[in-house]
Amino acid sequence: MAGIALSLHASIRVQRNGFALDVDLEVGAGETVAVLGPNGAGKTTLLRALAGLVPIDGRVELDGEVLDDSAAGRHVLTEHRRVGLVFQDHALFPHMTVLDNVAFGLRRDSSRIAREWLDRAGLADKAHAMPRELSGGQAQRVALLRTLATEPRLLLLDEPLSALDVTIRAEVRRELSRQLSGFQGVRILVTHDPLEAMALADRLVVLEQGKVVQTGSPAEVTARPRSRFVADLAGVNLLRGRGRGRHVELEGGAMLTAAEAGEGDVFAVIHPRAVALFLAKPEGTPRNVWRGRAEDLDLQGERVRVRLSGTVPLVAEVTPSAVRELHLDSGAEVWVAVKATEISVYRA
Amino acid sequence: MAGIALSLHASIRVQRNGFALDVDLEVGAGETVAVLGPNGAGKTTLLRALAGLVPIDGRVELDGEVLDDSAAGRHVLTEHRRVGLVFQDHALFPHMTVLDNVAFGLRRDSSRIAREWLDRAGLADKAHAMPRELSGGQAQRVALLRTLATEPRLLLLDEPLSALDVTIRAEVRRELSRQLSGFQGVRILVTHDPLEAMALADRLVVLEQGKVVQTGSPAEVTARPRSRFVADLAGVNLLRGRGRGRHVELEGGAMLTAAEAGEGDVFAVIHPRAVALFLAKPEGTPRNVWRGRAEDLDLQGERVRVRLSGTVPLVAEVTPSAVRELHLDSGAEVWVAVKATEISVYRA
Amino acid sequence: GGGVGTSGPCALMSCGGPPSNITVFAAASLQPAFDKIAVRVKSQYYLATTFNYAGTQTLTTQLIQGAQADVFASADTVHMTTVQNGGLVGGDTRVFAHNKLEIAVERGNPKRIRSLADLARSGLVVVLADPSVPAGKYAQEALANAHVTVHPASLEPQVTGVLSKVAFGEADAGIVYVSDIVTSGKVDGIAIPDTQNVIADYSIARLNSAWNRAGADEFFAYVLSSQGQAILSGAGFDTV
Amino acid sequence: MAAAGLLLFLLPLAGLIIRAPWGQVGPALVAPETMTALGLSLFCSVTATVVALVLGIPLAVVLARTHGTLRSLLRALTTLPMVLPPVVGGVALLLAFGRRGLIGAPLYQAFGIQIAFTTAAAVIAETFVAMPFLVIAVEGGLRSMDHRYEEAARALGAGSWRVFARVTLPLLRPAIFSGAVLCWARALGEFGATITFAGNLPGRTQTMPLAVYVANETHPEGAIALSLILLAVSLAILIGMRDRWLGSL
Amino acid sequence: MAAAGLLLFLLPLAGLIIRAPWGQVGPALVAPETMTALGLSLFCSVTATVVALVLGIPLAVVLARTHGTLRSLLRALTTLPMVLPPVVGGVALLLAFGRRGLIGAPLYQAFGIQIAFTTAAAVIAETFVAMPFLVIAVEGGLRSMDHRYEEAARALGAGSWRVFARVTLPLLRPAIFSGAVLCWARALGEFGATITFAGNLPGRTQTMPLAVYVANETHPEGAIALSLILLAVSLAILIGMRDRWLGSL
Ligand SMILES: Nc1ncnc2c1ncn2[C@@H]1O[C@H](COP(=O)(O)OP(=O)(O)OP(=O)(O)O)[C@@H](O)[C@H]1O
Ligand SMILES: Nc1ncnc2c1ncn2[C@@H]1O[C@H](COP(=O)(O)OP(=O)(O)OP(=O)(O)O)[C@@H](O)[C@H]1O
Ligand SMILES: [Mg+2]
Ligand SMILES: [Mg+2]
Repeated sequence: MAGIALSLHASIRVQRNGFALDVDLEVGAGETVAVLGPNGAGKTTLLRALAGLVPIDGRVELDGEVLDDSAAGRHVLTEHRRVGLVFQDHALFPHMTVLDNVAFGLRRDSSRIAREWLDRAGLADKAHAMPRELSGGQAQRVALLRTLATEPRLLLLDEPLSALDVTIRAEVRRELSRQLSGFQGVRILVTHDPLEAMALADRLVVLEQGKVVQTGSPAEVTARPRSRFVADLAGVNLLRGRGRGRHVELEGGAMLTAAEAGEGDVFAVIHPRAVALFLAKPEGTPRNVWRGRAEDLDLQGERVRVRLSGTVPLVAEVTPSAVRELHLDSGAEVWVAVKATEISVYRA
Repeated sequence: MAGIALSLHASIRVQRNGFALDVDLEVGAGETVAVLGPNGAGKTTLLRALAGLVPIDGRVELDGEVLDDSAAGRHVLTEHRRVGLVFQDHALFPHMTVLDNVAFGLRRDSSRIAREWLDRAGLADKAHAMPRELSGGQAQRVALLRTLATEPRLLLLDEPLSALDVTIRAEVRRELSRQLSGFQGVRILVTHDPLEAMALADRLVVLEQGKVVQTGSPAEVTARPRSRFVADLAGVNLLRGRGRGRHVELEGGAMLTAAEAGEGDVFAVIHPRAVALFLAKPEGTPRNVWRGRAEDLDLQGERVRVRLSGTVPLVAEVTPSAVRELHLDSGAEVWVAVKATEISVYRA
Repeated sequence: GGGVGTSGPCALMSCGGPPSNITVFAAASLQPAFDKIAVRVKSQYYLATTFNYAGTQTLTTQLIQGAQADVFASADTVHMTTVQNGGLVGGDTRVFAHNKLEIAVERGNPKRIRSLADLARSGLVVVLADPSVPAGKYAQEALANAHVTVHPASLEPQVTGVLSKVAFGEADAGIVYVSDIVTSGKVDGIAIPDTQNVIADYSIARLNSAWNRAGADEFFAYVLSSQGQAILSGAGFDTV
Repeated sequence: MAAAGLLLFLLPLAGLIIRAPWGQVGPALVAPETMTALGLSLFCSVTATVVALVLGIPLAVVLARTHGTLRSLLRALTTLPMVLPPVVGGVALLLAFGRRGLIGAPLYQAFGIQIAFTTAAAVIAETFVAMPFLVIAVEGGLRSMDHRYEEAARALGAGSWRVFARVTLPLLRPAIFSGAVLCWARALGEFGATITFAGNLPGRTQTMPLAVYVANETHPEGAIALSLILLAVSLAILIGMRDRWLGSL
Repeated sequence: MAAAGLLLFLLPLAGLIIRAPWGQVGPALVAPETMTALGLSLFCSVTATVVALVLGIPLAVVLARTHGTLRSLLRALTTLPMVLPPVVGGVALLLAFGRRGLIGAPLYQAFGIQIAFTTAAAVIAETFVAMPFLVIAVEGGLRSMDHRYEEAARALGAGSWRVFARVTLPLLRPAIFSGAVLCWARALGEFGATITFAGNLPGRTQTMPLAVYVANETHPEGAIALSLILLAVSLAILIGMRDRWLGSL
């Protein structure tokens, strides 16, 4: 497999009552793309279309071979595409043992190879179990193995790690990233886990309501979110407004002072850590000060995320000791301050 | 519902070929317990047993009512338990619309109430869709609504948020935590997401191979992990050895110096942030210095986790700038140092 | 005969050598008598007989659709004529037995039925054969001769149906052939006077398609011989 | 293969149609007896199907829920009426429901009710012969069903009856539909048990197959004409059954 | 309800057994003709079932894959042999495969092959009548199947044939099993089409139902005795079919 450069050029349109998918996607050889997006954005539909399971309008070309071309009436059947699709709900064959499931896609020596994969995954003792005797996470891993074992040239993973426990998840993620770097196929991964996307993907594609709203490296995307969804993904506050010199006029009417704002429609991003909370109105450098109300508090590891309502709804991240000092509680009234230099503004 | 204190006393044994579940569980009125554990630990089996879907040996008592008592031959049918079970794989009725699914468990005014729940969840436009027309995450949310709407006195959630997108997940988690605090039932939640467990649960129960290995508040459990799984969950390094005065003799043979170690079998916990990496052997205060090899690097947000092999296998957490300075890469040889005061030791 | 599943012209009999086997298509009601005749024919002429017993109409259909057989024995003359008109008969057709009608009643005659006129009594469950089959047609004629109108509960397309209805006590009376009552042995017969009665003619013929003409003629002759007639008489038929 | 299978059905039907005495179809069609028999056939077969649904679905559920030898035994007993030669099926019915039968006798003595020779008898005979088809088909459907949905329904507080009516039954729809089609078709074609148990009286128990049989005795062409009418009506009904009735999932 | 359903089957069978002429069963059992007819019955019904499986499953697949009017039409055509009065079924077979029939005539003229009145004819008659049961049952199973598994198989590179053999067919096992049982039982009890198309020749085409018919002409008790033997054998076979054959999922 090594040495052959594969790349994917896809231009896919799917029309369903009430939902339309319209995606152009280019993935280079050996590149892993993570597709992110809200529930119902069309991620699964996109993968199914690439696998040839959903009829499309448009064109799909994998390493020079045209898999789909609605204009030319060309459609390569799923089974001839050498794609590997791991379903969101595993879809293990209920009438076969785990071993037979993994061996299914293999041509030669299938049983020995399948056993090796199971051994490596630590699932050897489940080789002769039936899928209904597996736990949810075990089933998901078997489904992953079953597809990886076929060494597809286009790997499509639909939330492959969502049911795995933390230990296994880290292991599988490592294993997967080793696997992925091992061959030159094209990998597309759907996930809801930002860490997973960052860890595994070279590039993120954000899908919303069937359209690509943002794409780029993980760092690029999270640095400049262009939608609420991406902001949530990156864990930052995203505000939208009109730039006027060094100020941003927010949609709610409030005014934001930033280091530089430019003119016209802009986004403003504020990291929750940059949001400071006070009991009394702070005097000093912060240029942006409002009143706010702590709506709820969420302990996350060693940080507490405080959701604030008020003039500018924001999330602040503070330490547990700050929470104690400020007597913060749901419903507490606070002063909110953000330094102008902590606000990054860019064109919408 | 308010005002009635409900509590659960369960002592459950399930025997299956090759797997045995043996759990004693007490959950107080209004308490939320998160059940955590590796894949195949028996979490789903435990919930199904509590719901009465799996025959058990033992006793289950909810708010003074005996639901199961194998000694007395008592078994209350699932449908009379007023439990709410959200399945790991949603199990929406495929022949009913979303609305009918949500209305199914409601007695009076079912259609109106169901519509209200859907409205509140922002799924009103899917009310007349069939389950097969939903995306994975939408289906999971509908399954959650369907159960919450019945206001069960024992709520059993099996990975209810795993397929949700980040935005919705935060929302549903908030909504759920509001719901949960709203009524006095007993809540048991299975999850693989440490954040979810911390955010929603008052107490964690860690299950491994069918047995409870640790239980306590989130802070207690993560502060003193008693298994590899919990250590992974808390994101810390867990080592096991024999205490000798201020030293811990690790299983591999290496020696650890801690502030205090005690005698006998002990666990030692080291936070990844406390693991320092050097190119040359460091001179100075750190009492614990070994050679190590960086196996792989994982960018997580603004920190890089480095998995180290060597005398003592550890995970270190360093800043991206440190990675650059040390020229860290997979395979790089480094010196590893941990201050004695950063190692917490407790009896195994 | 040929092995199971073989087909072709030799399927119905052995080929080569002097044929010692014939196939007889016979009305099902002839079975008790013909089975006995077959035994005799076998011992006297070393001629094996294969019967295809079915309703006369079924046999007629089969013959017209090209079935091969040596002898055809019909429960009436009408179907024989049909077969003859189809050019399928390869010799004489002969009436070889008569059958009279009788009233079949339950054992011991609990309803005290003595004549056709009694069949018109109300509350009596009477079963007749359907006018489309000879027994039914003859029963209608007999009832007309006796100037009796009955309202049958059922018009059975097979005479055996009439018999079993009476035998199981489901019907109180029915009109069937004497031969049926004799072979059944489970019902009693009430004779119908000759003035009202109707006679059925059974006819027999060798067929064109016969592969064993000699054998067919032997069987034909045996049925009409005094031994054959005695057997038929024992089965309740009137001899010719 | 599929084509060969279809041919096996189509050739004989084609034979019927090509060689059909079309001249006779017209007169047969307008004959009042034909309409009577056809109406009776439809009535009896539909009634039998309804009875089979009402009695057979619960029976199938019981079958699917029992296990081991008992289940094999019950299933085998249910299948027997299909194996019984039709005439003997009728005799068996007489022995049970006839005037001298196991429950027919007390019924007759107590109330003077005679079942045989009535339209009810025809319905019973058809049900007896055709119901096994429904039961076996539905049991097959139950066996391959995913029982998680029933568990989910119970967890939502639905009692056995509600689970059955709202979840099991709808999920079983395709199997029930196939079973009902099989059962109806078998009932419509039923001949042997009906004639033995119910007799053959035009307007009361003479269904189409009986009329065909009787007609066949005198003029076979008329019988074929009648059959063609029966076929046409069945065809129309079967085609008329919309796919949405199937509720294919 | 289930009990009422079961009673409908059990009462007539009980009637048969209670009133059975047990004295006649012994002699009937040892009579060589009985064994011949029984063997022939089993041979023909099993062969017919095998033929039906081979031809019927592909047909069911085609049915399940077509849509709209064509599907309704095909399904209706497939169902017709069930509706056809048995006698006319036999006539239709004669018209198709008889020596004067649509393909029987060319066959006879070209190769001298005659189908009618052979054991093959009995098998054809039984297949013609019984195969629809298999087809409809299997089609029902296909319709309620979860097609994700087939998609998963295709995504793993399995071509249509492999998907069918390794995934569709095994998942369909319960439906195929029900269908085969229905088909076999129907074939075993087949009477009308067989006697018309294949004749009633002992050792060649006289299956048990035909032997019962002939016996019934002269001594009905003997017919019942024969039926009991047939029932006992069927019961033994049906019970002997292990649940593991069902592959209940
Ligand atoms: N078979 C179908 N018929 C009609 N609409 C459908 C069908 N399947 C999905 N949809 C709709 O298409 C849209 C996209 O669905 P898709 O499953 O691709 O979402 P997704 O991005 O995978 O979401 P999730 O993260 O929840 O899995 C959704 O609005 C969904 O309701
Ligand atoms: N029907 C069954 N028959 C036999 N064994 C089973 C069955 N269902 C589950 N098991 C086994 O029981 C054990 C516990 O399974 P369970 O589903 O409770 O795990 P779990 O903790 O929910 O795991 P996960 O996090 O992967 O969902 C596993 O080893 C599984 O293989
Ligand atoms: Mg999806
Ligand atoms: Mg689980």
